[in-house]
Amino acid sequence: MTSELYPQLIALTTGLLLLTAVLQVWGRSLVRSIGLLAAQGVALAGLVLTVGFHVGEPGALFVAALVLVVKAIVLPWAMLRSARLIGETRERAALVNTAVELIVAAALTMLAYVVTGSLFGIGSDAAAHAVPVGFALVLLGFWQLLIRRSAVTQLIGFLVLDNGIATVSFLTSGGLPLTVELGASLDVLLVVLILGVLVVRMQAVHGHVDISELKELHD
Amino acid sequence: MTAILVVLVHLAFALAITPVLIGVMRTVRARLEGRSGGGIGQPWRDVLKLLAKEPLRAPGSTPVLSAAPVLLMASSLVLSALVPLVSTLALPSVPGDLFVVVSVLLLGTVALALLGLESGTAFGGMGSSRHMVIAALVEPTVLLSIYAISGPVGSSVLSVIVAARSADPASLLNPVSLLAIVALVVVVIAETGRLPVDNPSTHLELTMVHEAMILESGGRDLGWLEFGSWLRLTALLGLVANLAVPFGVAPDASLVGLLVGVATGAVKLLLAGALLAAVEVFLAKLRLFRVPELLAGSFVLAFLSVSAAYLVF
Amino acid sequence: MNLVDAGLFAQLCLAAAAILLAVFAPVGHRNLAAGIGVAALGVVGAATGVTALLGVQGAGLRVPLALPGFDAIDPLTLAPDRLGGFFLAIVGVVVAVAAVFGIGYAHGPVASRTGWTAFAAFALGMQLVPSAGDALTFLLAWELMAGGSTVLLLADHAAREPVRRATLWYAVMTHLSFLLLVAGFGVVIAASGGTTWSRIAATSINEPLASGAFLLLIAGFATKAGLVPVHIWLPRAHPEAPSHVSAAMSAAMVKMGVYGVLLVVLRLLPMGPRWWAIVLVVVGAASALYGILQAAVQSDLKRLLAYSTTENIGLIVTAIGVGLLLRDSGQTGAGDVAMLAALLLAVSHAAFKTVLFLGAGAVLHATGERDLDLLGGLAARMPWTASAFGVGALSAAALPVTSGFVAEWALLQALVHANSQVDRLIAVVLPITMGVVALTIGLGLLTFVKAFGIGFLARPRTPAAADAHEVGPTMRAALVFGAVVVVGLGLVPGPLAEALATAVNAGGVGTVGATGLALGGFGVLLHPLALTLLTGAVLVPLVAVNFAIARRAPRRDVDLTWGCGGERTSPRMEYNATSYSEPLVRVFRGSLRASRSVDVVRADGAPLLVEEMAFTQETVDVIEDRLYLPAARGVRRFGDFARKLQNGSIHRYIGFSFAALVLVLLWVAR
Amino acid sequence: MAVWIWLLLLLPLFLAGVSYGLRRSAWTRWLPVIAAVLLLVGGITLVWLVGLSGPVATASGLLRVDALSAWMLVVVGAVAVVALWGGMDRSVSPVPPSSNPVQPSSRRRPGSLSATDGAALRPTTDPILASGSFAALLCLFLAAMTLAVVADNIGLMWVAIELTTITTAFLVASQGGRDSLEAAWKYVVLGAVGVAIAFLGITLLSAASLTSGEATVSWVLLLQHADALDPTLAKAAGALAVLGFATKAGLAPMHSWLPDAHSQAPAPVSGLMSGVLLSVAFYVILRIQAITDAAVGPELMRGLLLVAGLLSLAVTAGLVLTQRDYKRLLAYSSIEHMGLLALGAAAGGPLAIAAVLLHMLGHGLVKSAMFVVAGRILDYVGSHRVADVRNLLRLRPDLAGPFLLGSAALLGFPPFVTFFTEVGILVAGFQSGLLWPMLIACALLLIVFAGIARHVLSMTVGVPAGHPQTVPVTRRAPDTSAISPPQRISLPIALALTATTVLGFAWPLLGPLTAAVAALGGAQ
Repeated sequence: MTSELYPQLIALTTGLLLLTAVLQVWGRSLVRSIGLLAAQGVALAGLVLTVGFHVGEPGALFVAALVLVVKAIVLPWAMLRSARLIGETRERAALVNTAVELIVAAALTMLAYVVTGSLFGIGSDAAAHAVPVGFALVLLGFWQLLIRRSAVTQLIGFLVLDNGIATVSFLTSGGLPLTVELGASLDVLLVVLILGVLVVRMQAVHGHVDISELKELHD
Repeated sequence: MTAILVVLVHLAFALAITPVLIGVMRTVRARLEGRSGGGIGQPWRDVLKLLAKEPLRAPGSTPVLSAAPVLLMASSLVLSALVPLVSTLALPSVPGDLFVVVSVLLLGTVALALLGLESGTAFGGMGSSRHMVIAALVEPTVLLSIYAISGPVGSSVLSVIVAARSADPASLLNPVSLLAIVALVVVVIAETGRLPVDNPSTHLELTMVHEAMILESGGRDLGWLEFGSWLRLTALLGLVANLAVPFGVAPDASLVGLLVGVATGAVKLLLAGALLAAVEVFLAKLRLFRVPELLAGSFVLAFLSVSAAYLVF
Repeated sequence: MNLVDAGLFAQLCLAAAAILLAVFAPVGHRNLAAGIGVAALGVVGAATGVTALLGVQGAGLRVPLALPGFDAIDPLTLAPDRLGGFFLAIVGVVVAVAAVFGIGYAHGPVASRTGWTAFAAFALGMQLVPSAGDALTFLLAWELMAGGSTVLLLADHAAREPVRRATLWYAVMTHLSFLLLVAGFGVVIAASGGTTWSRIAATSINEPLASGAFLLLIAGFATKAGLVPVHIWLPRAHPEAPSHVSAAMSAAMVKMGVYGVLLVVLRLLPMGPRWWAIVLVVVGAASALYGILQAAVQSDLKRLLAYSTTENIGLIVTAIGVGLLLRDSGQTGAGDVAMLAALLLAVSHAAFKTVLFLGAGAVLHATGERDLDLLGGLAARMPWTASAFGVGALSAAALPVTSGFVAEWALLQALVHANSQVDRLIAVVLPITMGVVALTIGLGLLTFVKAFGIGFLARPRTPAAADAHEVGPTMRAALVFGAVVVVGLGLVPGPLAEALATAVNAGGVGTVGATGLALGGFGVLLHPLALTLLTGAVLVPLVAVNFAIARRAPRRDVDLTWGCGGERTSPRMEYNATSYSEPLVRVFRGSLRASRSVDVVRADGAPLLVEEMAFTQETVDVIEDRLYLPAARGVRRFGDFARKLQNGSIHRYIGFSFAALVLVLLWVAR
Repeated sequence: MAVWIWLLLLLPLFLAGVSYGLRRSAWTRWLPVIAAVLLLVGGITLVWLVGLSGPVATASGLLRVDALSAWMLVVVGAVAVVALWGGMDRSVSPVPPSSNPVQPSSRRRPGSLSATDGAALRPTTDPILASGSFAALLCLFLAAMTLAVVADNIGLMWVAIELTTITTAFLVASQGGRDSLEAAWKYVVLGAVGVAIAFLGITLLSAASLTSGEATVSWVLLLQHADALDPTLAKAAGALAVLGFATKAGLAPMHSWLPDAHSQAPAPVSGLMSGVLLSVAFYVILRIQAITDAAVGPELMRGLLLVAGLLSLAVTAGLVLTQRDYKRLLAYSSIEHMGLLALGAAAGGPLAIAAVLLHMLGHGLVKSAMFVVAGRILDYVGSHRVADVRNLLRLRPDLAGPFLLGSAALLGFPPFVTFFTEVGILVAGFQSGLLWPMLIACALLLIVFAGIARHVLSMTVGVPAGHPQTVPVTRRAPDTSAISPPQRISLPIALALTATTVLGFAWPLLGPLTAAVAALGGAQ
């Protein structure tokens, strides 16, 4: 792995990750944000490959393949299937208008840079430079959870959050020990599975999947 | 042994002088109002007549009806035994301390109030209620004024206070004792039901306090009640007179001293009674709800006399 | 394992025995069995208390706990000192008398299994509070007492609506006192590093902490003792509790508050600054005056007695405050007498308040009524109860030859003989205190003349009062024993005062003539026996004369009292409690907000003719009205506002988490 | 010795498999109780073993049971026994609608609290959850909690906590009604988000351990090299991890899912979740606090836990006053007790930690018993609303008795163990210098006491409606016509309540407790 190619690849993958997250915040249509989610999966797999080769980790290839399969293929497919099943294609009127969404997204990214700046200091190698993107992804995922009204888009927000955490873990510790990484992705898979089942039942019982309507349980 | 003699002298003196005092007060009042009055001996004759008559009892009345008059009479007698009317030699075991004297006085008041309630008529209850309210409001003034006088003396026993004051006459005229004496005079008026707090000779339902309580009693009960109330007046008036003018009070139980004490005591008492009666002629009875202002005023006097003792002197 | 430790261990066993008896005794004999069990607990408690008061110090009974203690020893230690012994004795006697009364009186829910178990736990809690040797045991006994009394208070919840609300107020105020104590002890333990009294007393705590701890602890004990700003549970809870329970609560439980104040002031934080004493005097005097004012205008007998408890506790705390003030300004003679007066007031209040509450219980048992306006003429029908209640009333009004008289006498001697020329503050404070105490005694006189006169004399105002009957033997025994104790304490103050003086290390107190009390410092003495002899000497000839006259003119029975010549008026025309205190309400308009309502029913067709007219007067507890009701409304508004917080929208919940995440990130990255 | 750990992990899995396999037969509902009893017995033996010969490690260091873990096993086992055995007779198999004299006011007032409408009134068998699969999920839930407690690797703990979220999601949704679905959705989303933050924290922790040699998340290793960790990273990691696990522990401001989930779940599930799942999450927070205290000193954790504790008390104080649903009331009381645990952890010191551990056991037992009783009251009255439950003490003394005793335990009355632990925590707080926070805590505790007492009293005591207002007490014999036949207090609830009264005085517990506190301090 030549020395100057590594930082460029890191920059490319993390830049792609950040771009897809911002586009998701911007976009309204459900199908498009699922596509962006798949792109994010691919970028994450690329990141794992570059970091793995840079460190010379033998299992990097296997982990990259696992990430690619789970995050780029299985999850988006499951999301698309359940979206089509309940006929949910168009995101509902958002709680906040688009301009505010984007301004806040920018602010959150700035916050991520400030925080990681003080945490990691001005890291020498390229990986340390890219960590703020991970944090930004986490915050943007959270922000999507906050502003989206449909259950499926909330799922997407949760997955973006999870991708952010995976980015941070890959960048900081050169790949987690395999068992914990396996456990984490398994859990994410199960959570999405359950939410998928719940979305289908919600459609059956409530007749809609608009989360902001779910207000009966209050004090 | 001599102390018991002194107590007997006090009792005899009080029993003898009381009807005369009331007679003098009534005659002075009558003369000032242009009437001839019933003469000095009239109260004595009234009491003897009443004691001979038979009292009545309604069904369902408790022994309080017959016990209260005797209790009032007993408390007044004990009161006059403890107060240094003639001599300042006190009983060693019952020194006539400030609070004991006030409590014995209050025992008589309570007996009277319960008698008022026992009669079961509206007047008895009204009189008893008013009497207790006045007694409650008077209490602070009594204790505070005697506290002011006992300050310099250092002991709260009345006979010791009178002895100390007679020993150093200079202390009589300073503002502390003057304020306290005035407060005490108001207390005596309120406690024994004289004008302006209560009119002893009225039977007008809305104004009477003392009379309302003894409305239902008759015969010897009424006799004891009247005599008891008069005795209280003698004791309290004698106490104030001796505190104001402590001369002539026998320091010990010698025969000569006692004789002088009795004489001066009688003169002082009758003069004070006449003065009180004379002043009463010019006073009208206060409405019941103005009486607390009078008592509050006397309380402030007593309070000033206490703090004046520190701030000024 | 000396006498005191044996006594403490015996109390624990007896409590367990009482609970077992309560649970397993057959229904018919449960009252008797459990009553005797609790009475035995009380008697043993009193015995232990007296031995501790006389100076026997035990090694301390230890009870191990699951939580690691502070300094090596197990957290739970029971080791009463002299002061603790005195209060243990009071509680023991009161519990015993109340239990004996309860045997005949308890019926319905309070005589159930839970009722008697709660009474046993309540008694044990009260007896462990003064014997606790460290903070954790004290708090445990404190809450056991609170829990037991709350359950007992709930006894009649199905019969009367106000019981539930009263219990809620009582539980909340008791918990307020508990939390204040935990905070206060927490501060003190933090400063001294140990939980036992001896360890805390040994370390001198620096100023800001000591004052903070003092205020917290005094606030906590004031809440339990029912001092003015925090007294409102007392007039609500005591009337609703069964009478033998309210007797125990009023006579013994509020004394735990007084014991706490003394514990803080004399043992834990001894050399406090002067303003501590001023705080005690002000709170005490305010409670005394406010309590007796409210008592004077009550027409419900048990509420009247409850407010009079606030008054008496106010007097006790005033005495403690004056004692501290005088000791602080160097006049130890007067200061010691004031402290002694506080203890005398405590024991005398315990005696006469028990008799009064049990008397009220007997009246309630016989007539089913508590309201004085509906009673009357009970003296003829219930002679035993009337005479016991009369003796209690005499003592409450501080009239001669009763325990109340001796206690008030001691307090006034301390006030009179304090040299007010020392400095400006004392010159102003002492006379005012004297005035307030005297006014309180005067109003107390009026209150108890009203209570006895309206309740027991004249003619019965309702049929319920008319067919009242005397109460059972055990209840009469308890009443008479109480009255005898009241008169006994009044007649023999000397030895009692001498024993008490050692508890508050007061000098210059002696006995004169085997029974009288002599205050050496001032050369003043009170010899009640001699006073009785003197009165007897005067009374005997008087009665003889009266008897002689009576033989010649015997009393004649008529069926009509004179009553200004009208025919026999109906009993409802008599003065009742409301009208008796009506002049007082007019005089103290400021602090006795009286709301009067006169509703007139006019004859239909002739508006000028009045068919029926009703006058009702309701005096409102100003503090409760101005302070507590707005506070309750404020708390409810806070509840409603908080409920809007949890409005069900998931976005709001995620917003909370998001905000927390951002804040933590900023905080960590600063 | 290590065999015990594997036994405790694998047996519940085996039982889960069996009950799922035979999910149609009704007797499978006894299997979770067996799993719970086994867990309790295993816990006690492990406490005894660890007491004898120190911590037991296995699976190449991934699993390690020291005194603290053993104590937590006992807590999980005990609470599970009470919750499952107590909730046994009604929760799973549908109960024939019993006749209840008190008519539930279940008419739907618009905008009012959703008195569950007709459909969800009776726990109908939900198609996806036959009794067998319900039992299987319970066994999996127990296994997940055991894994969380025995794990030494923090990542593994995280996975176990995530598994508990997954297993309970279906249990919460098992009622099948609209409300339980909404509760389940909120529970899973908020839970997953919270735990994701925790995972971020764990990754930073492993990054921080880079400077001390190789990157590890094993608790023992982290504790040994604590001083070699990179301080800023360790601080950030600790804060994020505790923030994440605070969601699962129900600490404010991440508590909002708790009232919905615990009030909608069936009785044994909410008993388990409220009683012990919150404590297990708090156990993980204690573990992380041990590391950050060693690495960067106690100020960080003290500040965080103090804020979380006081906020929890404040939220409970606010929401308990005018609460209208008694199951939500119990849920908020859990938040309050978790707030107390946070204050105890913030105070630190041997007494505080021992009080926190004992409080977990005491509170767990009482809370699970209370939820079981609340489930029975829901059965009897048919509505969640406090207003619909009137003078329970007269009508159903067998329900009202434990309900009152349980509330007394929750409010901290002696002789229950919660009294000792609450006083222990407050006093330890004062001793560690947290003066003002503890005063605020006392004030909030008072408001919470007032709120809970008000509702509990309004439900159990009071004059029956349509009864003469004030009746002279002497004249009337209590009419027992309305009281239904006196039923027995069920055994598990009675056991739980007697256990909490005895715990305070159980001096044999002193040994394991002090060992657990020492274990937290890193002693072997």
